[in-house]
Amino acid sequence: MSKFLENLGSIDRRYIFLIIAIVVFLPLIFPLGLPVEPTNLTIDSFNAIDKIPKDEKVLISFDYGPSTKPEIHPMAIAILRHLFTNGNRVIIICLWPDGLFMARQALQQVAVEEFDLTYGVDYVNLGYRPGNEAVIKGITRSFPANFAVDSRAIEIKEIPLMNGVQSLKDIGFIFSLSAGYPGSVEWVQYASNPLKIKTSTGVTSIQVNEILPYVTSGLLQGIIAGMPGAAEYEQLLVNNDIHPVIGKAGKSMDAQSIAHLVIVLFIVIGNISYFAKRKKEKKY
Amino acid sequence: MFLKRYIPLAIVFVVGVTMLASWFIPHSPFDAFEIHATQWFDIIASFAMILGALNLLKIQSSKLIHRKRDWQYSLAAILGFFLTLTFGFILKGGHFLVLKDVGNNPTAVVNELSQELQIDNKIANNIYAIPETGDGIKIKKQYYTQNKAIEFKNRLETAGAVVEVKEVIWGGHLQQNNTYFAWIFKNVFTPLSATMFALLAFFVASASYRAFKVRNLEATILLVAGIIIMIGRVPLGVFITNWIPRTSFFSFLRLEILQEWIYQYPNAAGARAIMIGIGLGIVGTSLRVILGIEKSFLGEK
Amino acid sequence: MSFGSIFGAWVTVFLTLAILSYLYKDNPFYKVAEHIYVGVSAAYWGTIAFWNQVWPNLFGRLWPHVNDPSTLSKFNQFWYKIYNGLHWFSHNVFPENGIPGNQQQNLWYIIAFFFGLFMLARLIPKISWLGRWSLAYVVGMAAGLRIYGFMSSNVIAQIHGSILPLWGESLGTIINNLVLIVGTITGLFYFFFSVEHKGIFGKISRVGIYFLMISFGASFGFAVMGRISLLIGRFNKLIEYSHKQYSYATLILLVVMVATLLILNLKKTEEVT
Amino acid sequence: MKNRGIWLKIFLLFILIFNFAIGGEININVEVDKSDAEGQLVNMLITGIDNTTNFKVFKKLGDESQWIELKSINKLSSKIYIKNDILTSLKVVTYDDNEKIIEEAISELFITKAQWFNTSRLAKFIFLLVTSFLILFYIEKAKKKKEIYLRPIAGLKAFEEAVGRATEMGKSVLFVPGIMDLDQVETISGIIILGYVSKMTARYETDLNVPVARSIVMEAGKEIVRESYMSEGRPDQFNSDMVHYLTDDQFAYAAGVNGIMLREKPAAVFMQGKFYAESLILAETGNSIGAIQIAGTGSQAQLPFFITACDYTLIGEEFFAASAYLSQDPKLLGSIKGQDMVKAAIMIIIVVGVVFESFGAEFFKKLLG
Repeated sequence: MSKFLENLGSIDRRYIFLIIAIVVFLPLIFPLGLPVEPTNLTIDSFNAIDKIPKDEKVLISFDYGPSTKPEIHPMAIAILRHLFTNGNRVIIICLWPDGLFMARQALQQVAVEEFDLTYGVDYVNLGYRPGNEAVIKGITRSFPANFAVDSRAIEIKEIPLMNGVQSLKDIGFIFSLSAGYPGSVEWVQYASNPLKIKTSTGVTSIQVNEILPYVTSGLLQGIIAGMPGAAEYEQLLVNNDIHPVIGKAGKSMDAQSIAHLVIVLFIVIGNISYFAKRKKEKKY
Repeated sequence: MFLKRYIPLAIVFVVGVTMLASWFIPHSPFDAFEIHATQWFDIIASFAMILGALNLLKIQSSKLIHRKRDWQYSLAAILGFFLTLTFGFILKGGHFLVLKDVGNNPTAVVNELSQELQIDNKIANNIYAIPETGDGIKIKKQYYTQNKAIEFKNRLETAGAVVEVKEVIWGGHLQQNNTYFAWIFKNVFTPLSATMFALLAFFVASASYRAFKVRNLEATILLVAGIIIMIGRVPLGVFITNWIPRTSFFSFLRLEILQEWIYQYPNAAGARAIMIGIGLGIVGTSLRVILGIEKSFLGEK
Repeated sequence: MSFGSIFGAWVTVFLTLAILSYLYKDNPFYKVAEHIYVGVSAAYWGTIAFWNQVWPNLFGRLWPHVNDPSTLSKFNQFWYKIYNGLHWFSHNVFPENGIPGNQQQNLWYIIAFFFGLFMLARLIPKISWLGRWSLAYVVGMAAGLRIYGFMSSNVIAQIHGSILPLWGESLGTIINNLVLIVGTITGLFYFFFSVEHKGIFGKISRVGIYFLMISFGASFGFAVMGRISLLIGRFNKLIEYSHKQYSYATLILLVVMVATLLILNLKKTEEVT
Repeated sequence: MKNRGIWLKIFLLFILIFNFAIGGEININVEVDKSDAEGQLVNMLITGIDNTTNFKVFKKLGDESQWIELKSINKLSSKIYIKNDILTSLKVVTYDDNEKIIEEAISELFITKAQWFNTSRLAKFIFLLVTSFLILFYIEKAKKKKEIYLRPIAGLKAFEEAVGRATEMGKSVLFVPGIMDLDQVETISGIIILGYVSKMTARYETDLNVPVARSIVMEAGKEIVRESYMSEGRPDQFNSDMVHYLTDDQFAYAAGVNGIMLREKPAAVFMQGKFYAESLILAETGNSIGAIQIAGTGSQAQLPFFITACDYTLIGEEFFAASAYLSQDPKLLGSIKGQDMVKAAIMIIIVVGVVFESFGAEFFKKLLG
């Protein structure tokens, strides 16, 4: 037995590579749907969005770029699916220049291909405006002053969804997809807190600690925290049969979870064989 | 002797002191020192690249000429080098069309256009309203070869439009898509660097398998901290210690909370000590270099 | 799906699998990919360095574009004659009447030009010592530039961050602050060089090492998730290119390459036995 | 400097109350903020209105004609950045709800001048002076008193052993001076360490292979290796292609060095310099060919990977102290002792700071900015 344990200690590293390759590759094709245990932060965010009345308009702000896409984009897809299933109408703005491309991709996938909605009636993309928090402060007073035209250079007046929306006061719910500055902190400080608008946010995992105080003080309804949060939200969509299958974050989290577990197993095996060898040396 | 030894040391001292002073003197010309100094460095580095390229070609071609082991691959390196250089300086691609006038049948022009590229209502109504005098609107489709662009031009002209073929200007061709240089970036350069980066996933596993051993107390601390963080950051970790209620006093023992605490306090403390050490090391080395105490890199004699 | 992108997909898949084959062992596919990568990237960064640095910042500042050369000052008339020589040399690189882009003329950059030429002087053994002047500039600039940055962000900011109250806060915060302060100070003790780590001094620096080890273990564990997602990204790309529209690039290339490696392996064992 | 600020505030407060009391018409005061480091900051105060009325602030540069609106100003008293050496004036205009102008006020002309010393960086300036003084003081002291004790560093002791092992096995020594250019202090330190290692390979007549990722580093590397072989009396052993350029690209360089390791199978691998994510690729490949690996870097993020994958690692400051250890040059040893004294001073500052902070005296922490 101890012979077997010792050889275990000096496995050829290529078997480790093979196992890692399999463990990461398989869940991408056949998602195992490992039991993702949604945590409270994600549940609060899910319930807040689920309870938005049908006629309320929802503002989503795309404040991230390609480098943080793996963590944040799955959240954008998930909440768009959730809102469109509930029949809510969505107004999108971007405080990051790259956010515009992220918004276009998400709308193309969900609004056009999955739900086949009509632009200008069910959803509108007002595009990117420079100025960071100055833009938020601007739309608390007036939308037309800051977004005269949408991302397709169409006058706001001609967009049916936008008439009746003079300023942020006419918006029922705000969701900020945020990878840093400007992001959810600025949305809470300049919009949701002064105007008392229900708000939730999706952030990269590094920012969670910075945003947590806003949840405990009731200014934010839950947080979707990094890729794990996105996977939990996708799981909630499946549990409430809003969407049949888990999304990209869920599949990636499957691969991450198993890979991490396998690496820890390697460490444990390595130590067991290390002790077997040391016990044998002590004998001689 | 004077030229080889003392002038270089004088240059190091003068440049070092003025650069250091520029941090404390906002008055011009010191405020612009940092920008110009780094751009001077970039220019020197770019000139030096010629030496690097010549050295690379010399070694690869000597392997090729003397048929040393693996000479065939040196051929691949040299070909790759000169191919990229031609795309950088000689062969550009990136041809595109500028629509000057729509002529009397705009709908024919628009549906001709829509076969070639995706048209949405914004571009459509721009086409209808082309100003006579302006230099027309650029059609957002670029072609590698000129005759491909001319083919599309002829089809548009039969539909009555006035079209001009243009090329991306030199220097701008690095970022534009459908230039040969951009093709090399997208299909050769990006996959190679992304895959090399991805190798780390395998090496992280093999390194932790080999190194995380309970050899002594220090190695054990390394191992325990690593495992707690690894497991605590995946849903599995939350799953394992979910039985500890969040509200109880022991909630900090929940893996996802414990890993956050370890990362924010003991890890931050250790990292801070290392940072201060590195900071002093760099300040010390820089002072020794400026004051000429450390001068071996300039050659003793 | 245009030919350019299908061919591009096949090249991408081949190079991705060639690099991954290195994990098995050194083999012709990896050698080809490695050499192509070295050759292409050397010329790639060389081109970028020229068009993004030398062209706009050096030539652009020495000979900025002038719409009407006749309005130039006397000196500049002569100065732009040199430029016409360069223009004759290559129209692509040196277009008519100066380099486009709105740089102002800044003749101080002639010094940078000479430092660059001194670097090239390394090619001629007799005057290769001139290269030392450029090296001296670079080293002097590096030393002077980095002192301030590292002193303020690495040293002073960290001292500022370590000054935390141990009184008048909640118990939890006090414990956390204590951990931060003790960890930083004992960690610094480890980096003491001129004192022998024995006795009380040895014990303190031992505690310091434990904090360093927690820091290394934690940041290693923290990085694992990031590294795994890189591999997820590559596998997603391979899956995407295995579809019909890319004529099954991944599947075909995978089979071909694995087969070749096996054959090579068999051939090698035959030679050996 | 400090107390003038207080007088200013009292004076402005007086104007505010006075205006408010009699409801006089609108007024805009501008005062260049002398304490600002770059000398570009002005303090603006609008009196005569409260912040419910909407107002806009405009700026006019000396010779230009039209006013430019300063969009981000929405408080009555705020700091504004004004370009240096240009005569400027500010205007405030108030509007009623349907955007009609009520009244206007223009400030007197002013000009901002860059200062000769950035006062906000005083603490850092003093710290730099103290550090330099301590280091120079101990260098002078070291010149007189010959031997200086420095605690042993395992990684540095292993240098000689690693080169020796490579010589016995008839294999080569691979030296990687990091992937960054000579504009990084870690690369300079890496090149200096290359100088000492090449002295050893000259002495033991071992093959030395130094692939580099930057051309300037190649030139500096050739220079220092040639000097080492000269000073060891082995000019015949030196061949300038020992130091050769691969590519500027981070991962292409890693791929190339992997290729060298797999085919040449060096017995000793030195990785001394600035590294990024490719550090683990090099270290794991080096381990797979069974070489002794000694890493040294100031790149904090890569230390965990070197610690786990290499036999020895010079951690941060140890890497920068390597040249003093390897040369035993009294001046360099003295400077390391000086750095230790700075560390001692830092510890005292932290402890004193914690005591003050615990008793609520925050001035000490503010001193450090």
